[in-house]
Amino acid sequence: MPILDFINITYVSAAVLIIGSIGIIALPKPIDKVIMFTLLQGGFLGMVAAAKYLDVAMAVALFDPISTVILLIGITKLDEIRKKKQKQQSQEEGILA
Amino acid sequence: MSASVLVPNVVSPVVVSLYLPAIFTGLFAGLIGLLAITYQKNDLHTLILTDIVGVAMLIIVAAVGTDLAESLILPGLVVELAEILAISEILMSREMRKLGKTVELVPLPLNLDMEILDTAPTFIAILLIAYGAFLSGFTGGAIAGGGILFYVLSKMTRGVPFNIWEGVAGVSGIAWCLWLIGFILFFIAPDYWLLALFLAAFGIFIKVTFKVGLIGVLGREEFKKDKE
Amino acid sequence: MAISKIKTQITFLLLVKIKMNLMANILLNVLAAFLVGSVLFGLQRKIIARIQMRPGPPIIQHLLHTFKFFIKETVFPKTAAMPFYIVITIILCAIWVAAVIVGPVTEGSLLILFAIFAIHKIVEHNAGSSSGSPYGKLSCVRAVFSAAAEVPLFAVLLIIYLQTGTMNLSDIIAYQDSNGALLFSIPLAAMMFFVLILSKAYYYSPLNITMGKDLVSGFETEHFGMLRGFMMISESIAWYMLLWIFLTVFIGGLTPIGYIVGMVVITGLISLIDATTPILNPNHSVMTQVTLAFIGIVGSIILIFYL
Amino acid sequence: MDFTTLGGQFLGTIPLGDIVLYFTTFNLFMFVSALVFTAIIAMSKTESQIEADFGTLKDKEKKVSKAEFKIRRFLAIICGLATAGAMITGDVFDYTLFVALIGIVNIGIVAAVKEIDVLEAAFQYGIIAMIASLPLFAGAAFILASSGTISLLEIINIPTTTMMFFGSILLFIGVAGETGVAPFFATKAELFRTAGSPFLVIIHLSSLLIIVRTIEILLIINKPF
Amino acid sequence: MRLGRIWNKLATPKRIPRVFSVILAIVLLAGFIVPLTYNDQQLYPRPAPQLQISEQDPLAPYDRGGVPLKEPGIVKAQYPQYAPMEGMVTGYLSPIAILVGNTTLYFGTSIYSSPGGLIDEILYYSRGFDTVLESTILMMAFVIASWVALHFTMRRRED
Amino acid sequence: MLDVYVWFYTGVLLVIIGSIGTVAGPGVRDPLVRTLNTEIPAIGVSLIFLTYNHTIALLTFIGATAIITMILLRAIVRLEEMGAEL
Repeated sequence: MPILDFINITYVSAAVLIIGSIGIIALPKPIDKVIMFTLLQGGFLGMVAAAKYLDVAMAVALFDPISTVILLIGITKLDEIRKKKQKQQSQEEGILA
Repeated sequence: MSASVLVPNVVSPVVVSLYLPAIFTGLFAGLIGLLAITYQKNDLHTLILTDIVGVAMLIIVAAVGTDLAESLILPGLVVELAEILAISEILMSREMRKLGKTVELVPLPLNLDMEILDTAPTFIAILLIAYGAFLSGFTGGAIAGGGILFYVLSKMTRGVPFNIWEGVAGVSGIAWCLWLIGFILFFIAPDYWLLALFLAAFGIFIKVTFKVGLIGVLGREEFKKDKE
Repeated sequence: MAISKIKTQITFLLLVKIKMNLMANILLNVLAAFLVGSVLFGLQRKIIARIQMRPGPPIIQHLLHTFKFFIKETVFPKTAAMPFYIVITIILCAIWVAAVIVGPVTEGSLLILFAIFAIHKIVEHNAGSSSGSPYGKLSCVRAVFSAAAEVPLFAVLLIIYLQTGTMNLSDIIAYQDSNGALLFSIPLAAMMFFVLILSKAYYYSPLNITMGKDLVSGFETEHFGMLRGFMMISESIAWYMLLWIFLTVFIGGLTPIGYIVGMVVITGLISLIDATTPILNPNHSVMTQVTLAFIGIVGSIILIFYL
Repeated sequence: MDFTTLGGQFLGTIPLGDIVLYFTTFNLFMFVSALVFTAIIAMSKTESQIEADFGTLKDKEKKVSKAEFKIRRFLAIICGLATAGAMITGDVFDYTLFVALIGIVNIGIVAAVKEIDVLEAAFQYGIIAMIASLPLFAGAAFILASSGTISLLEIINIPTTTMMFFGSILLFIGVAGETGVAPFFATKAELFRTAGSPFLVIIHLSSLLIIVRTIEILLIINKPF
Repeated sequence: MRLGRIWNKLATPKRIPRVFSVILAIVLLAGFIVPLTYNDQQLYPRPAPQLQISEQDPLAPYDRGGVPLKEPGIVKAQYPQYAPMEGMVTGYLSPIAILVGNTTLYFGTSIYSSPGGLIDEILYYSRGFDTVLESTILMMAFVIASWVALHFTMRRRED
Repeated sequence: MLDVYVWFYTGVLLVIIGSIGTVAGPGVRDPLVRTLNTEIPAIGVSLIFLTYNHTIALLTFIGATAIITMILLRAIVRLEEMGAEL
């Protein structure tokens, strides 16, 4: 079966990467984007593993959670600021009304 | 292991055949980024978009595909990183001055009860710093620095004394001097090349690590200051 | 043994003689540059005055002015950036003496002359801003602004190189001896260089925004006494050197009389333009130069490669 | 084709591994003048800028504070040294790095001021400097890819190809962006409105000298004959 | 006057980066047309991608031969005459690196980026001056950023 | 050997998709979204580095990307908090 030849680590991770990147661009919510970003990183890890550079894969694996956590912290903080601003705005409008 | 596997006479045909596609990719990405900057009115967005221009630069340099090209990528990376840092700081300072100090918002507690922030940092940071120390040089510095950054960002409480800051800056200055001594030693006394190598590698390592750690301190001021 | 000793002694003496000759040559050239430059400035003033139906000062007025400043009291503003404020005049003097050495004396590389011109611009900024006076500061900002005039300058350099294949003044003169004056083969480059000279003209130039009359004396406003005297000497040398470069590069090896005639003609032409045109808005002055440079570059490249 | 047609007498080289610094009369002159300026700047005080106040007869004095003075002097000295280095280096990539260093230090010299307009100009200048790192390094990479070397002492013997020409155009644009010459001068003129002239002058000194040197490098890379 | 107005517009700081990027974009467009020919006679060439790792070389992808502290590795530098210890840095492996290299096949990158190895030879020795500059660039950027941060952005209440 | 081409062209694809997405993707007027999108070309570049076996550069790049993301996020949060209108 020629199709089965395509199910190796390189092709699968290529597919995952492309799905992840489309997901990041297409999904509107930041949290969803972060989830798709993990997919992207997973695909990249697969690629590095296919290239047999174990130490690089290790570093990638270590940095993945760091990027994700940094993004999460940023998003939560930003979300909070935006909510607070909205509240203030609506309060001000309420006073005006 | 034959010598041609170690170092060939000419660049391999694979790299030659990939050169044009890679260059076109780089030019294309650069073009898109530049056009976007042309239409962009928001300064913050311009700053983010210059990241893409930097990516284009890295691709064009990497496409040469020799060991020399690889060692030229590292300066490019460092320059990008350094400039983004300095310019974002200037942008913030400018906006602050423009708005005056009245805009400070009422601090609200930030609830970040993520499991990963309690258990992971120490472990990941130790792993990264150990690995970075093993690697040494720029790479090691970036990796160990990433570890410190992460640890500082997620663990410690707020407040960085002025003195500590200056101390850290001093250490990295000394590291830079170590590196310079190593560099000069290579040419003045080639017999001590091993010592020079170690001075250089660890000088750079310490320098980059501490600098990256500083970013973590800067970042903590942002994200953690409401937790006091 | 003895013979070799004598030989070394002779070579040493010869070297000393060459050095002495060189020194004398330099001194003579610097002196000539200063005198001719000052008189040319006076001439410029005279011509402008005559066009404006005024009697005008005598032709040696600029020279007298220069000497007069040396017997005046030298005062330093309290707000000045101290060593800098003084050293800058010395630097100005030094670079133009260096220009004379590279130019008429040794006929060295054209690139060095342009480097000297670049440093002259720096001195303009610095003399302007180091005093703390708002006039000087404004002149400094304008000098930076008019740095766009670098573009025609470097374009001229490139075009000359494309045409002759060398940067050495002696080689350029030799090239013109065999192939005819560059003025006719690359006229647009000559035009650009002329615009550059025009932008450096001392009195009422439409392009010289750093010395516009709205800024009193531009970057020199706060320099008095000796310092001002030195600055005026260097400016005279600078004017002489600019004209010298123009004549040498575009017309070729002239006799001293030829140089004097050429300089008087160019000065006359520039005075005519100065007297009849208003000073431009800084921004427009700069962009005029850039636009002219653009035309000059494109035109010259077409002329060189397609004709 | 050799260095003597461009810069006069060839005076010697300083080899540091693959990077070879070389001196001609021209390079030496520029090197020395950059160093002289740096030395003077290191010694100078700043001026205090006097402006008239609106509405009263009083003057307004703008001074540079002590902390600001220190950092700006430090950066100005670094900038001067970098300029001096760029004058004598014989390696294209090394040269681009010098230019990048000058770019970032220039931003730093004005980043320490308090005027919003000047900060705005510094920011825009910074953005240009960042964009310019693309043509700068890419130009060097193109020259490397087509000629196989980035040492000027070797390139001078290699016939010019179209790709090298393209690379050198990119290099020129990069230098123009990093140092802020015409027609991108407007940001730089704004920078000069603040007090502290000795440090500001190094910004422009570096860019002018760099441009003169770039002309030399472009002529070394592109041999029209 | 039209031209005057255009000139005025060009001189606004905010517009300059945009003008610059337009010009650069036009030049980059020319890059698609220019004939780009890659010269395969390069300095420091490297084997074909993945060649060393598929030959089960424990030091892949940076193995350039040489015996630690005894025999230099193979390096094709620009000026071998200016680098008396050429190849020694490439051939050097730290004791830990030798240990790691004997245990596993897939740690070549780590081994060769600990002191020694080809990239270190280029970065610290044959092109060491570049590294001086780039670390200076990094240092200057941090000096600027931390100075601005310390004096302006962080101490908001003072000043 | 085919693997090399797969890595390379996936990288190229990611760079192109990513840069277009960053420039004109949905919702990029939000700086946060734009910063997240720049991660895609970063991964693309990493793949290109992998193709050429620039592994040390790759390691450094991975570290640097995380740091750049952090710097950009910091700027975004801070500016948003100030309510700056750029």
